[in-house]
Amino acid sequence: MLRKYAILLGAVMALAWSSTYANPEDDRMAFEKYFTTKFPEVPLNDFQNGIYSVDPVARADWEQIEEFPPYELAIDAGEAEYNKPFANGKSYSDCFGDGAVRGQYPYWDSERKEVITMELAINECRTSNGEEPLRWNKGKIAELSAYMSYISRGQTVDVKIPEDDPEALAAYERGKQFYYTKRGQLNFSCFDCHGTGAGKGVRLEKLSPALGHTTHWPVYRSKWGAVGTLHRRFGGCNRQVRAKNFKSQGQEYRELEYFLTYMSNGHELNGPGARR
Amino acid sequence: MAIKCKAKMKDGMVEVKALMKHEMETGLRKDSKTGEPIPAHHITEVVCMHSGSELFRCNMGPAISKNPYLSFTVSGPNVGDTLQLSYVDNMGETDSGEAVVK
Amino acid sequence: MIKKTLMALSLATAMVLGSFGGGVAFADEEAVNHGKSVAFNRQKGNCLSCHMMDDGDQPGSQGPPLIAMKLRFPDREDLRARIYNPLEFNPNTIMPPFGLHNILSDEEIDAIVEYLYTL
Amino acid sequence: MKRREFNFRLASITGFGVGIASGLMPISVLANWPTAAFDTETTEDAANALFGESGMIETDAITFKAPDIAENGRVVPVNINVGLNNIEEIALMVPENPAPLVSTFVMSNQSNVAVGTRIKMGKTSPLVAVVKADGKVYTASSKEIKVTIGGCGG
Repeated sequence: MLRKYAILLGAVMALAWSSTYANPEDDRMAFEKYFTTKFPEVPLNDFQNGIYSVDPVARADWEQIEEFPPYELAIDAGEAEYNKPFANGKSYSDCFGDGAVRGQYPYWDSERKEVITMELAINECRTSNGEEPLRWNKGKIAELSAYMSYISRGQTVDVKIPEDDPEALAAYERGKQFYYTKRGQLNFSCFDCHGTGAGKGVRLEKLSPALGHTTHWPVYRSKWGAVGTLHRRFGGCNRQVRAKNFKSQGQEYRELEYFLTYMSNGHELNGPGARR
Repeated sequence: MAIKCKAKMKDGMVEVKALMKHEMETGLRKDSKTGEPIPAHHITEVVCMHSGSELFRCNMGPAISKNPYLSFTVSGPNVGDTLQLSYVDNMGETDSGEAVVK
Repeated sequence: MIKKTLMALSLATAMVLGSFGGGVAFADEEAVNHGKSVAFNRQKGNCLSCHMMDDGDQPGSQGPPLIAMKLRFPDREDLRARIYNPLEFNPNTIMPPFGLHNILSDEEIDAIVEYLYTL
Repeated sequence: MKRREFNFRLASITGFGVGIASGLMPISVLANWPTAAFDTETTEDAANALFGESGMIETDAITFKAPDIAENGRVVPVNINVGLNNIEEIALMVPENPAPLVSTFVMSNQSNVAVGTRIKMGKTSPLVAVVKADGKVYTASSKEIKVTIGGCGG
């Protein structure tokens, strides 16, 4: 009961925040300004390197890893999978052309009235060609995503919220509300850790700033020993704050991805990434 | 799955970098469900061959990270030469890969 | 799974201790040691995650260092309330509401206060 | 320790079988893995098992590149530069690991080499390198690498 009260309180605060800003572009500029003010020494285009933009010690470690990053094995595996024909003779290229499409996702589908992520599109490509869908968080889907992100490097994040469809804005707003709502037994919002707490340590681990957070997915995490998707990470964060986890590629996380990726509009795609 | 390797001539030495897919299980962990110890499973030896003879070898213990990375510099090979890398693990599984010196 | 069991266990412990009310009296030193162990335990207070305190290894920097606590919080109940539900003092704080959300039991929070007063 | 020896013997046998069957594996892969050295609990014992007990010479010709703070103890990038002549073997050790010997790099009479890998570290520790070069055994250690304790209690 008390917990519900606290969650409600958080939701009210999130709403208070959202009413402060009138539209997504104002939100984005305020979001960007928050981080550029907090970390004035960090060049804007370095935020896409996540924690390494603000933690020189961790950056040295990461740069050594990047000399031959562990995700290269996943890119190769993803490429092989991408070029393997389906049973019906078609392949991923019938859905995605050359596959360099990361910059087109996530997008709002005005007919289906939902956010379409790249991983969702990968599985829909499979099922529409008579193949079994892949599991969402790791394995083949993360490898395909790693390959497609790799060949999409250099594209610019450009999430659109169609002005002629108020439901797109509503989806964005729900994602935003999710982002600022305190949740779980530990009562953290996404922004508590990756906004307010960004750059400061939990023990000696610095928390990454949220600006540029979506540019480098999927990520090979040393903790996972493999590449995993953005929604896998969302789930991990939610578990760490001892909150209810939502289904990967369910409405909640897709709308969260929609909001969070919009916040990084203008940043360069540089996935896949390597993280601790 | 092959060993992914790159070889580059730099200041008269050949710099070789390799990435291998392997669990590198230490033998010290327990299965979280059954509580049974997970047997050690790790690469023991990586060998780099050049023109039929051994150029470099790495003996690995279980403290090498999952999906091992290995880099080394050696003199001998020339630009255009092919280097062969192969590993064997403690279960007898092997893998190999090649790199042309650039 | 283990985590859930642990949580259930700690909740159960909290309930049992709670039901005995104030009947459990610790010697001061015992309470201080207990408080320290709860504060340092990663599954419990995990205070070192955010606060520099005492001889704790690798402290975080999210919150202020915990020093001179008696001087800063002369009112014991006030300090206790700030651990029980810090949102009461600052609705935007990132400090978890340890009592309100049953992260720690009443008895554990008392022990932490006891310990904090030695810092 | 027994189990590891058993595993290794098993590996030698099956490894041989696979190698012959597939015809892919160079014969030299089958040379002896230094089991005894990998089973020791101190850096000194590991060094003795590898290079004999003739004593070690401290040197500053061995340098390390490794993080001050390891982001994740599962994957700590380590590079060692050895500015000596006629290097035969470089051993990398983490004194605070349960079994300190991590790996050895074997070559024949190379000079001024660099080797690198990524290693597991159980806790904060320096690195130690022991190098056999020109018939002598040299050693050096790095500064301490802090292994972070996870922040989120979860």
